This record gives sequence, C-alpha cells and structure tokens, in this order.
Amino acid sequence: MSRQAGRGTESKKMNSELFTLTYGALVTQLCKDYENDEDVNKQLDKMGYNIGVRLIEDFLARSNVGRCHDFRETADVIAKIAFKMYLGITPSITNWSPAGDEFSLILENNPLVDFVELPDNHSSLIYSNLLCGVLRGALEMVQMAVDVKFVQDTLKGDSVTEIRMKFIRRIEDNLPAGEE
Amino acid sequence: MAVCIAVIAKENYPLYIRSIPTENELKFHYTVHTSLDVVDEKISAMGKALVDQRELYLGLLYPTEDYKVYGYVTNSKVKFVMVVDSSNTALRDNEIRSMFRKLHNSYTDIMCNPFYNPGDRIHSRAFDNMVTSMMMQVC
Amino acid sequence: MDPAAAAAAEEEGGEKPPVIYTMENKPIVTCAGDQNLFTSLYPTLSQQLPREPMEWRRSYGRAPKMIHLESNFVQFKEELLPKEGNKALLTFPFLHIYWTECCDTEVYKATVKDDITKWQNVLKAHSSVDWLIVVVESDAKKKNKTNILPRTSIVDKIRNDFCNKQSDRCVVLSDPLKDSSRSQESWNAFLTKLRTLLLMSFTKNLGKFEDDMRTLREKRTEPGWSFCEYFMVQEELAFVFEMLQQFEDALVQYDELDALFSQYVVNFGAGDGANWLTFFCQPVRSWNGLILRKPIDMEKRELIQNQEATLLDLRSYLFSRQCTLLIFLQRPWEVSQRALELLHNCVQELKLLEVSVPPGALDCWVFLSCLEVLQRIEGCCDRAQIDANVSHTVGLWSYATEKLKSLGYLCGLASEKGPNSEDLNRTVDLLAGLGAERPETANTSQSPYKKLKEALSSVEAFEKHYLDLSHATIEMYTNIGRIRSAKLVGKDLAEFYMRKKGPQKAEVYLQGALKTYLAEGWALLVTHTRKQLAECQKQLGQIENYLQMSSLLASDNHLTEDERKRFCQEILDFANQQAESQGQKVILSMHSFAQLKTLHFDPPNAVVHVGGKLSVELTLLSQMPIPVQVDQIAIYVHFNIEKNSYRKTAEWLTKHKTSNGVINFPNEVAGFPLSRNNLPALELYEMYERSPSDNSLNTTGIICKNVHMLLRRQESSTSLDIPSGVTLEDGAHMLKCNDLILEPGINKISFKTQAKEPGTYTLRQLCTSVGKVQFVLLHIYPIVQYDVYSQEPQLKVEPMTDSLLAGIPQKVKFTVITGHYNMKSGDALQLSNADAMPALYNPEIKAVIYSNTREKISESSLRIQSSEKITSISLPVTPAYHVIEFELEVIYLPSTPESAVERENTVNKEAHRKNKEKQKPDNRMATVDQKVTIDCPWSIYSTIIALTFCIPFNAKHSLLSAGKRKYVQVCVQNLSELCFQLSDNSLKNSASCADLQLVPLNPESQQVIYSKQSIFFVWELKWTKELPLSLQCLFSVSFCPATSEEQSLSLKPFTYEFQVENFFTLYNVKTEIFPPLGAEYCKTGSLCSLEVSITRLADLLEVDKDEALTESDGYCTTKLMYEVVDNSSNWAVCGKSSGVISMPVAARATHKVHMEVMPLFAGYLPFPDVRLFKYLPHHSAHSMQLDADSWIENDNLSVDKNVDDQADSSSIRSRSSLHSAASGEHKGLPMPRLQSFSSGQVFNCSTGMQILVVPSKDDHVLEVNIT
Amino acid sequence: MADEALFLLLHNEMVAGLYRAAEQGEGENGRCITKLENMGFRVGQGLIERFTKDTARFKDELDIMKFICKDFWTTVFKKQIDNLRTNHQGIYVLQDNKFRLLMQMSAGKQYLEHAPKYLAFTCGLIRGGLSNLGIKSIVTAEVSTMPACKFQVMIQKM
Repeated sequence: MSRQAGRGTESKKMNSELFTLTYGALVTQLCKDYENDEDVNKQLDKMGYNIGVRLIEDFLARSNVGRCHDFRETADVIAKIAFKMYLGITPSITNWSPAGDEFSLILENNPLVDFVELPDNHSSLIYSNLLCGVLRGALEMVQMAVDVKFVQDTLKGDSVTEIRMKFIRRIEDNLPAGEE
Repeated sequence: MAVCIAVIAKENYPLYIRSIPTENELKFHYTVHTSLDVVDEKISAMGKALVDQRELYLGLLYPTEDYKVYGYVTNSKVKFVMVVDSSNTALRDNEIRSMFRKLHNSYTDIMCNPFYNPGDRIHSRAFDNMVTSMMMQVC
Repeated sequence: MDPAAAAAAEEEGGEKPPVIYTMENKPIVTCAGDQNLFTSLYPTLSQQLPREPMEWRRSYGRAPKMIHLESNFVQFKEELLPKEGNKALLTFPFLHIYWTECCDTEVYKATVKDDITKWQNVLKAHSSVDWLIVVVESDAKKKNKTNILPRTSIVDKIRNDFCNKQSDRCVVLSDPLKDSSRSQESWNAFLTKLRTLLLMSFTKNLGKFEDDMRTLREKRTEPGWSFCEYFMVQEELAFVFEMLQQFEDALVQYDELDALFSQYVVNFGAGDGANWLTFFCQPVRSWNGLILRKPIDMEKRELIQNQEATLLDLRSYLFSRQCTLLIFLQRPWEVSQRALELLHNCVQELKLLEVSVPPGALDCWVFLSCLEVLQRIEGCCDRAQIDANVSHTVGLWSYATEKLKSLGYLCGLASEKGPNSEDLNRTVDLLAGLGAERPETANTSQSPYKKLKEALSSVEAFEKHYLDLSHATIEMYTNIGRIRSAKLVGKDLAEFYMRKKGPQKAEVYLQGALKTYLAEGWALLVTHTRKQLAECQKQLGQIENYLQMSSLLASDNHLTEDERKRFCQEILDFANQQAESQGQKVILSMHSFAQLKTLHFDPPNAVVHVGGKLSVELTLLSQMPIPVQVDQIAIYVHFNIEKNSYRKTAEWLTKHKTSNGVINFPNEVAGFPLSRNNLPALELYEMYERSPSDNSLNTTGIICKNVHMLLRRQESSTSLDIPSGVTLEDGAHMLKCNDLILEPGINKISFKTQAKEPGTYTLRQLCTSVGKVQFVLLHIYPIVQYDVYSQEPQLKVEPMTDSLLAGIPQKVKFTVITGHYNMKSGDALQLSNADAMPALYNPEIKAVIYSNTREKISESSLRIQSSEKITSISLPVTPAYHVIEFELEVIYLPSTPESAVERENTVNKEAHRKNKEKQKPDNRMATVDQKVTIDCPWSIYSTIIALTFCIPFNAKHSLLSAGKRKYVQVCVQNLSELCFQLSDNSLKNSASCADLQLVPLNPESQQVIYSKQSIFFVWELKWTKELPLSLQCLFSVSFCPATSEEQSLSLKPFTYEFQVENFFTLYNVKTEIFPPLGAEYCKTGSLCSLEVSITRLADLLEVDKDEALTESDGYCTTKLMYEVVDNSSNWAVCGKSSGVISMPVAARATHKVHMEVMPLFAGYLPFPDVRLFKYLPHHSAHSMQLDADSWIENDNLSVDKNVDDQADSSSIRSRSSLHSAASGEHKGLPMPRLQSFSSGQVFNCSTGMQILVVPSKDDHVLEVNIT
Repeated sequence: MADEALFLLLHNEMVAGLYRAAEQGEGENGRCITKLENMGFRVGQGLIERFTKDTARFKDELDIMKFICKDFWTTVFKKQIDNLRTNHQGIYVLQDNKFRLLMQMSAGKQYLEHAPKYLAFTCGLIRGGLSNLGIKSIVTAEVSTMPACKFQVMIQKM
C-alpha cells in the first residue's frame, strides 16, 4: 500500500515553495479582508474544510487505503501516509487520551510556516489553521466527525507544532459518493 | 568582523543597515551610500560581461584608510554592502563571498515571509541574528 | 663597452659594490688570450650578438622566452671570478672566452698552450665551467709563413689538449674580417654557439642562485635571519631579470618581497613578532613621500642594505621599484591602484606596529605620495589616456584632498582666525620632517613638495590649494558619474566653508547633498545634512528656510529628544518674539509640523440646511516633541453655488450623499523615495468576447483597463524639499478654532459653523498660526466638501400600498417637509372633504417628526376635527427642515351608482378594448381618480392631490334560456391581489314590475373570492303576464377583506347595474338528422336528410311589431330567414343551405325545412348550426341605425340579389367577405335586410346534440385522417 | 516537497473563497480578480528571489523572459511555455497549450466563462516575478479553447 502511495506521489511532486508562498499570500490577503484574527482563523478553517472534502477523494484514489477500523488506525494513516504524501513530512503521534479518542500530531517542521515571522499585531492568528479544516473535512467524508485544533505552534515560540484531534462521533447517514 | 552590513533596495535606499554599536553609525551610512557609486559602475560594467563573468559577488568596491568595502548584488537588483576593518587583513575573498551568500539566503527568506512587504525596511529577528553573528564571528 | 671601457673596468676592478645602473647593465663575458685580436673583432661581435633572438628554456616549468642577448665583454682577470658565497649576480661573469689566431705549431707549443692552460687552471680553481676557445684563421697570416701545417691541426691540438669530450668548446672563426660567404657561415656558427653557452650559463647560475635564495628564505624563522639581507638577495635576482628585460619576472620578485613583509607585519599584529621587524618600528622621523622619478632610489636602498630603513623607507623603495617595472610594462593604472592600496596599507601597518608617528606626519607622507604617483603617471601618459582613466586616479585625488584637509585643520589653517602659535609650531615640525627637496624635483615648479610647503605656509595658500584639489576631485567624480562621492567631497567643502564662516558658499553644497539623500531615502544622512543646512541658513539669516528646516528637524525621530526640543524651541522663540516687524508673518509648510490624519463631519453626510449647524473634527498628528501653544487653526473654505444641478437639491443631498463622515488622509512619509509607490494600481477585469454570429463565448480572459495610465513613463521627480512660495488663498469663508495646545501626537480639533448661503463648500487649506509663524497645508487632498441647501416646504400624500382599492378603508401617508418653514402651534392642514372619500378619524393617530436626515426626533398625537365640509389636521409644532409623517385612513365610496361605478364601468369597457388591442390580459382594474384639496399653512394656494383608487371587482351578466324559461347570470371577478368575503348578494329589478320574480339559485352564505377568481350568481326570472321589452337590474353584493375579522359596517356593497332586453323566447328551433333510408346509421360520404323545424311559441307581441310583419285580415305572418352553418365543417350541406320562410305569428305555428347533408367524418358529429334572422323587405325607411353585425349580412345579400341562388353557403360567405371591403358605397341603399334576434328570443333546442356517424368501408383514407 | 494536488485544491479554493466572499457583499468581483492577481504578484516576487538565487546575472530583458518561460514555468507548472513571441518593443506573448490550472476543467469552450478567475493568480505570478527582476509590466491573459491560454506581458519602459 505504502509502495503504491509512493508511486502515486512521485509524479505529483512539485515545488513546495510555490505552495508555501501561495498559502502565505492567502493568509495575508485574508488578514487584509477581515479586521480581526478570529475571523481569519474561521475563514481558513472553512477553506480548509472545503479542500478536505475534495482532497479525501484524491487521497483514497492514490493511496489505496482501506476503511480504517479504529481511530488509532486513522491516526496512523493521517500521519504516516497523508502528511507524507501531501506535505512530505511525517508527524509523530502522541498523547493518546486514555479513552483512545484523542491524540496529538507533533510536527517538528511545518512546511506552511517556512519563512514566516508573525508580526506582533497578529498574536491571535492561527496561521496554519487551514490544516485543521482539511483534516476535519476529509474525515467527515469518511463518516468521522472530529474536532481539530492547534495547541502548540512554533510560530508562537513553542518548541514544536502540535495539532490535537478529538474523535466526536461516527456519521452514519448519507455516505458520500466515491467512498470505498 | 564585519563592522557594518547593509541591504540596499533596487532604488538605492537602505532596507537594512547595521553597524557595530561601538562605531559611529553615521560614518558608515556615508561610507555605504558612497560605495553605491562603485556598485553602479560595476553593475553596468557587468552587464556587458559574458555569462560566466556575471556573478553576483562584486568584490572589493573600494578600500579606505580604515575599511574595506565589499559589494554583492542579487538578480533582483538588491545590493548587499559589507564594511570590514582594514586591519582585519586575515580575511580572504572567499570568506567574504560565503558571508554574502549567507546574507543572500537570509534575505531570500525575508522575501518569502508573507507578512513582509517587499520594499519595506527589514525588521526580522532571524535576519538580525544572522547579521549579528557575522559581526561577532572572528576570522 | 669598448676596450677602453674594458680597461677602465680593469682599473677599478677591485672596488665594490660596482655602481648599478640596471638599464646599462649587460651580462659580463671575460676575454683572455689575444687582446688585439678581440679588439679587432669586438665591433662586429657586439653588433651581431643581439641581432637574432634565442629561446631560453627555463627551470621550474617557467615559460620559455625569446631573448635578444647582449653582453658586456671585459678583459679576463682572476679577480672577476666570484669567490665562494658571493651573492652578486650583476658582476658575475657568465662566460669566459679565450681568443687566439695562432697557426704555427711551434708558437703554439711555445706560448699559447701554456697560456691557455694557465687560464684554464684559474677557471677550474673557481670551478667555473662556462668557457670557450675561439681560433681565428686568416689567409693573410699564412702567406708569410713557410712551414705551413694544415689549418685544422692547431684546432685539433687544442681540442685534445683541453676539450676532452666537449670538442664544441673550441670553435673556428675564419676570415672574420672578410666579407665572404665562408666568413658569414663561421660567424653564424660562432654566434649561435656563443648564445647557447650564455643561456646555458644563465640557466645554470640563476638556477643555483634561486636555490640558494630559497634556502635562505627557509631560514627566515631562525633568530639571526634578517629581512634586509634577504631583500638584497632577491632584489639581485630582480635586477638580473630586469637586465635581461624580463620585467614581469623582476616584478614578481618585488611582489614576493612585498607579500613576505606584509605577512610579517600581520603576524606581528597577531602576536608573534620577528626581532628584525623592530628595525622598522623606529619612530617615523621623515615623511617625504614616495620618489618615483629615478629607476632606483639609491639612498633608500642603502638604508635597507645597512638595515637602517624605517617602514616608510622600505615601503617607499619597494613601491618605487614596482612602479618603475609597471611603467616599463605599460601598466600605469595598476600603479595608481597599487599606490592607493599601499598608502592605506602603510597607515595600517604603522598602526599595527605601534610605530610612533608625529601628528600630521602621515598625512604629509600620504599627500606627497599621492601627488607623486599622479605626477609620475601624468609623466608617462598623454591627456587623453588620463582623462579616459580618471576612475583609476580619482581615488588618489580625493585621498590627497582628504589629507590636505586634515592637515589644514591640524595646523589651524581652516579656522576663521588663522593658526595660533601652537598650530605654527606643529606646522614647523611637519615641514622639518619633509627635509630638503630632492634634486630631481628641485627645478619643477609644481612638485608635490613645493605644493605642500606652500599649502601649509598660509591660510590663503591652504584655502587655494584645498579648493583646487576639492574642485578637481568633485569634477572628476562627476565626470565619471560617481555623484554620491562627489557630493560627499562637496560636503567636506561645505564644512570647511562653515568653519571659515562662509555659509553662502557652503549652502549650495549642502543643498546638493541633501537632494541626493532625500531622493534616495537615506534618513540618517538627511537628518545630518539638514542639521548642517539649518546652521548654515541660520548664519545666512534665511529665517523662513531656517524655521522650516528646524520644524523638519524637530519632527525628526532620528534626533535625540533634546535636539528635537532645541529646534522646536527655536521656532517657538521666533514665533513669540515681540518684534516690531509685527506685520508680516512667516509662512511654512505644515507637513513637518503636523499631519492631517482624519477629518470627521457632523452631520456625517456633510449636508446641512441653511442655518443648520455643521461641525468638523480634525485629527492632527503633531510632530513636535513638546506641546505647542497655537493661537489659531483655520480651515480656508472655498464657496461656490451650483444652483441648477440636481445633485445639489435637498432631495438628492439628503438621500444620496454618502454618510461615512470620516475622511482619511494618506500620510506622506517624509524622506522616502516615492518612486516605489507612484504607480497607479492595475484595473483588471474579466473579459468575455462573444462571437458576433451566435452569441456564444469566443474568448475570455483578463484585461487591464488603465494600460494607458500605466505605460506612460513616470518621471519620479518628487523632491521633498520645502515647497517654495507657500501662499494662502484669501478665504472669505474660514473655519476657525482659537487658543489651543497641540500636544505631541494625536490631537482632535473641532470646528463649528452655522450654514449660511446654500452651495458647496470645499475645504482647501489648513493653517496653524503660532505667533508670527503660520504652518500651512497647501492642499487638502483628497477633496473635502460640505453642502448647504435650502428647501421649500412641501406636502406629499401617497398610499401605503402600491394601489388603493375602492370600498375598503386604507392608510394614506402624509409627509410634510417643513423646509424653511417653522410649524407653529395652530398650523393645520385643511382637507376639503369629498363625500366619496371621507377621512376616517382614528384617535390614536400619531405624527412622527424626523430630521431632514431621517433621524426620528419625536412623536406627537394628531388632533383631527372634521366638519361636514372640512377636515382639519392640526400639525405638531416643528422647526424648519424637518419632516412630519402621519398616516390617515381613508375609504373611497362609489357614492351613487350612476356617478362613479357606471362611468367607471364604461371607462372600463374602453379599457378592455384598448387592452385587447395591446394583447394584454383583461385583468386591469377600473380606476377612479379622487381629488382632494388641501390648504397648507405655509401657502395661500391650496394643494390639490389626486388619489387613484381601483375597483377590485369586475362584473359581467348574461341571459340564459331553457325553452321559455329564463335565467340571469352575473359573473363577479376579483381583479385585486387581496381576497374578499362576499355576502348578501342580491339582484333587483329597478323598474318595479309587480309580477316579475327573481328567484336566486345561489347559496345564501358568505363566499370567499380569491384574487383573480370569478364567482357566478344565477337568478331565474318568473313572470305571469307579458313583460316590458327590457328589464333594469341592479346587482349588489357586499364585501370585506377576507383577512380583516371586524366587519366594518361602513362598507358599501359592490353594485353592478345592467339591463336585459327581448329576453322572451319567440321561436324554438329543432334540428334532426336521419340516416339514409334503410341504413341504421349515418355513413361518412353518404347523404343524410336534415330536418329543421321552427316553431313559434307565442302569439303576436310588442316585439314583433316591425316591417317583417305583414298583416292581412287579422292574420299575421312574419318573414324569417334561416341558415344552416357548419363552422366545424363536419358536414357538407347539399343544395340550399339557407332560405326565407314566412312564419305565421301565432303560438305553436311550425315550419319544417328539409335538406341533405353529408357527414365528412366518422364519429359523433355535432349537428350543424341553424341560425334564424328577421327578413325585412327593402322598402323600409330607417336603414340607418343598424349595428355593425347585421350590416355585413345585409351587404352580402345586396351583392347577389336572389338568395334562392344555388350556391352553397360557403361560397356565399366567401363572396361576401370578398366584397365586404367595398361595402362602403352600398351603405344605406334601401334593400332587403336581415335583423338578428336578440339572444334569448330564439331557443335552439338541439344545440350541442350529436349524431353517430359510422365510417364507410371504402374511405379508409378518411378514417386515417381523423385518428 | 509538497504535493501538487494540494496546491491545485488550494488555488481552486482561493478562487472559490474570494468569489464567495464577494457575493456576500464586500467588493464586486472586479476586486476578486485584482485580489487574486495581487496574491500571485506577491508569490511571484518571493519565488523569483529564490529561483534566481544561484543563477548568473541576467544579460537583458529577453534573457529574463526566457528564464520565466523555461526555468520559472517549469518549476511552477512542471512544463515550459510552449511558445514565446515578442515584437521587440516590450510586448511578449507567452503561450501555454496545456495550462496546468485549466487542466482540471474539461477542455474546449464549455467552462470558458470560468477561465478568467483561474488565470488571475498566474498573471500576478508573472508580473511579480518580473517586477522583482526590475521589470515593471502589465500582464493580461486570454483563453479561447481550454486548456490552452496566452499571457500577454506589456513592459513599462522606466
């Protein structure tokens, strides 16, 4: 499977700076369009979500990952395949909640924030919030309602970037097309 | 070891200029500004040169009694000027080169910071630290 | 060197070192043996030797060179041979030649052989192997000899006596003085040999020398090692190369020495000093610059040789040699460049070695050296070359200038009041250090030495020289485009002038520099230069400029707080001085003093009515470091009246004008090159290009709409210096604000004004007055305006809904715009009542009062009194330019049937017609315009307002018959959008005739009629005796909006009046169709018989009384015409389709007509239609009042007289239609006429009947047709 | 190394997002085009700075345009510009027969009216790149059959 995923991605590799810079341009544009950071965060999450619901199809098509049996497996797929495939990084999975319904993705380096230096007047901006939206959107397409948020961010001076994911419930109704 | 490092915009106004605090800042501003004369000269000369000669490093712009002034110009016509103490004779050309490369890389990162507005004065911790390191660094 | 010289050399042979003039030097070759012989050959030899070049292959992989050899032939002496360990190369004999022309064996044996042997031994003793024996043969000599041996024998003897194995060391030169080919050959052979041996010797000996030198250099770490000694050795090598014209190699030697020395100095700086270096650390006592005019400066060389040289001596000597060689190599520009490096370097080295140097000494040395180098170069280049290479020399020029300047300052020559005693002493010392001028420059007028001496001699002399140099330098810099450098030199000059209290000279340079720095945005330089300029302007007494500059500096955050305060204080002091020149004020540009950030209007839309209050709030960012007491801030306002433009009317202004209220001003960044952001933004839009043919998209893309703007070249000549000639417009209109304090940073200042004349007011300039100083913002941009308007009072009455419906109470909105009129108590609107439209008084009506900008002000209840004639609404007390709004309920009542409704109905009908023409659906509501006359308190004239009401219903009636029984049907259609409840409908016969009953067949209960719905009501007419020809009926139904619960009683019902005429049935028409005899059914294509029976139902009646009636002895008949028409063309009528019959006027009289018809189709076919007309004979009078329909019939008859004609009806119709066009002529001619019965007089009891027709076998085709 | 799919989705969402915002009031869509173009501009500036970090100094304008068509385009869209034309008067036409950002939409004229918003960003990209190399320009675009499209560069003589 990973092999196939590998082959799938080879052809699709591209200059990561283009992506990083484009994302940067988007964020700053939003900062111009909306007066306060909270709105920007919301907007980013929303856009991420829209990307996520489309991305999942690409993902399922290229990495023939089957249906995940539990949240832990999902976590693995996200970290080891999805992140690798799309951002070329492999975050580590940590701090499982005892209930096993909550975990953290630790990103040593986050390609979105290469070059970024947050100005002081954007202290409450969650720069990479798009990622949360993407994860949320993608998982929703495979019947998983999750809550995703940044709890640490190197941009804010934390040593690592940490994304916290919490499983909320299975969505039983309306299977979207293109699902398994 | 560099006593003054400056980044100068296409339009020749300073984007960033810092000199070692012990020295009189104004003097360096004058030195760097004047050095632009030679930079212009070299660039226009360079234009006619062959491809392999069109390198970004401009070499020694001019020596003064106390300082040596070196220059470098990016393809985006941004100039780096570095002032080195003349007494610091140990410093070799290729070391200067590598320092300019470091500057250039660091500047490129600045340009890629979405919150930086190209053409504005540079205010960046990362850049400051890099410059400081070049001023501390003993050769 | 001729033999004489050789002799000379011989005499002074013992002394050393020999004087060296490198250029004259040639490699030494000794000559032994027959001196006279040699002397005779010398001229040829010395001239032949250099003729041909020879390739010199060299050791250490150095590139081979072609060399023209020359040499210096001296008589052989033992002393010439170097002793062991001799380092001299110039004096080294590279080759030894023995000359003989002996041709006599005896003589050879006796003398020559011993002589050669002695010579050889000496050579061996000095282990010198570079020798050659030349045997010269001449026939002349042989002549007088008797015992002749073969020539060769002597040579052979010598060869085997001396040259074992290297026989080539002995060569023959035959008849050298003859001009024969033979002698030529031998010469060539000899010369080649000579050259080869010389080069071999060079290679060998130089190689050896270099090896020794290298080993010596390796020893340099050893304690005893001396740089100077080594210097001498390597220079020896350099000399030799120079001697051989190998300047490159020579230069290399000096460069190596240079590098070596520099390295030592650096190491010394790094800590490990070599003891020999200490020689060079002796304090500097003489600083008489470089000397480049002699190829070798022997004095300095000796100093080095004797290890007494100072660092400067060494450097000077070294450079002078490098210079010489570079000039031999035609590289003068390298000289200048190296010189600059050298000078800088020496200064550094002295610092590094901590050599004590008297103040100014170095400056002298550098100054002299610069000029020396420049003069040396000028000495060997022509003007053109020099001008072309200014960029190489200008550095030296400015360096010299710089140094002279510092000397001048040092010696107090640049001060206002010349040098003081101590300055003079210093000068003397400095001059002493120069020593005496050197002989070689002594007689050149412009020698550096003289220049310096003179420059230091007096204030004036110094100024002259300094200015000359400066100007020269500036000019050069400018010529090669190094403007910045030029400006910098200019600034030094300015400083100098300032010290000399010559500000007027300084100013231009400072201004020039400032311009450059501003244009390129170098803040610190700008600040610094401004400070200097300020001082300069102060001295020049340019008050305005000085104050402006001070304000710039006071607002400059590159200065310390105190400095800024100082400059600010300068302004304030001037502003507050009670000078007698009270009159004229100083006007300065404001941008440095304070910046206009925002401007805020109240009312926010910046629109006020005459007399209204307007307030403007400015946000000023004061750039001064301290609070400033301001006497007045004024806004100069420009007023203009734009009367006849709609955009200035109250309506437009109050409604449309944008009401953001806050104007933001771009903050101009001082001292920043605007070139960056002077481009207007691109105006990009999506582009859709459709194909002209079909409208489909052809091309899409993105276009830029302001290309022309962008492609225009912007010259960014945005100089930020003070706008000259700041002037104030004389503002008749001004907004003022007095006595306030501008705190540093943000200040809010508000202005209040009362609007006077209507028009547009533009805020043009802003002026802050501080004592005598006024800071002016010349143009307030973006443009800021406010508008003042005046307005007539006005009354508007408009329905709340889009259309008013008649008959139900509805709200009407009254809007009173007070305009310039003040509503006093007692002011009221007087509505003259129209009884068709009473105003319904509702006690809890409230009037709302708004400001003209639609803000709600208050609410007050209205008093309304209605007399039968007038309703008066007393308005609340309201100031001018307000709006009073209230709603009044009115109802429109169609008062009397005739008046309103009928009229309207007819109107309505016409409406219908029109609509039909316009092909519009017939659902237009009838409308009534109801006029109301209102008297307004502000005007003597009364306002007339028309309200338009729509009648929600539209009624139609129709008469229905069933045999003799009669029914009236009324159809009511609801045209409005609302839905109503209909109740107690009724139909009355207005002309009361007792025995007529209208029996309603309708549900009693209420009915709801929805929008656009129609409802039908039916009544049966019942009567006993004969009835009048026409009945007047009045239909009425009461209605109320289905929504509204409360059944408001006041509602009048909807009425509809109509009349029915001749409704009594006279004839009954019955039609029957029979299949052909024997057939069960009618068949398509086969004839059937049609029987029409017409039956009279009543005896003679009023209605029958007309021309159709013929009476004879009480027995009446009337003429009728029948016609069988089949519009659906199912039937083909065969034979007469129409005919005239005379009918007895008596009940139950019947007339039957038979004819044949053929069904064209199978299936249930409707019966053909049978029509009945009155047939009036032609002799009748009044043929005029005929209605359109019968006219055509008539016409058609008139065309073909005999109606009995066999033509089938269709053909008739066709003809009629054909001729109806021309019908006009026939109008009114007396001829038979047809008159149709009014509906209901004829009852066709078989309408709608059908008969089954079966298809005939054979016409299959027809079959197909139908289905 | 990021993945292309992600970039394409991001770009699409940028377009969609902006137009969505525009519908909800703020700014008519003329602004949208401009915003996209501005974003592209900024990205172009950054990219060119990186891409030219280690290249020799350019000889002239044409030299630069070639760089844009070859190296720049290849790094960004993984193919070269198919055809570059110029009138030597400061106008250049760059033709890409398979423009990456139009590839997702079906070829031909079907979605032609949507094309412009997918070109704006790239127009900016080019303009930004050039401006950072000291060439002020105006870049417009044109499509008649997708996925082929033309970019026209008008150089502003300084």
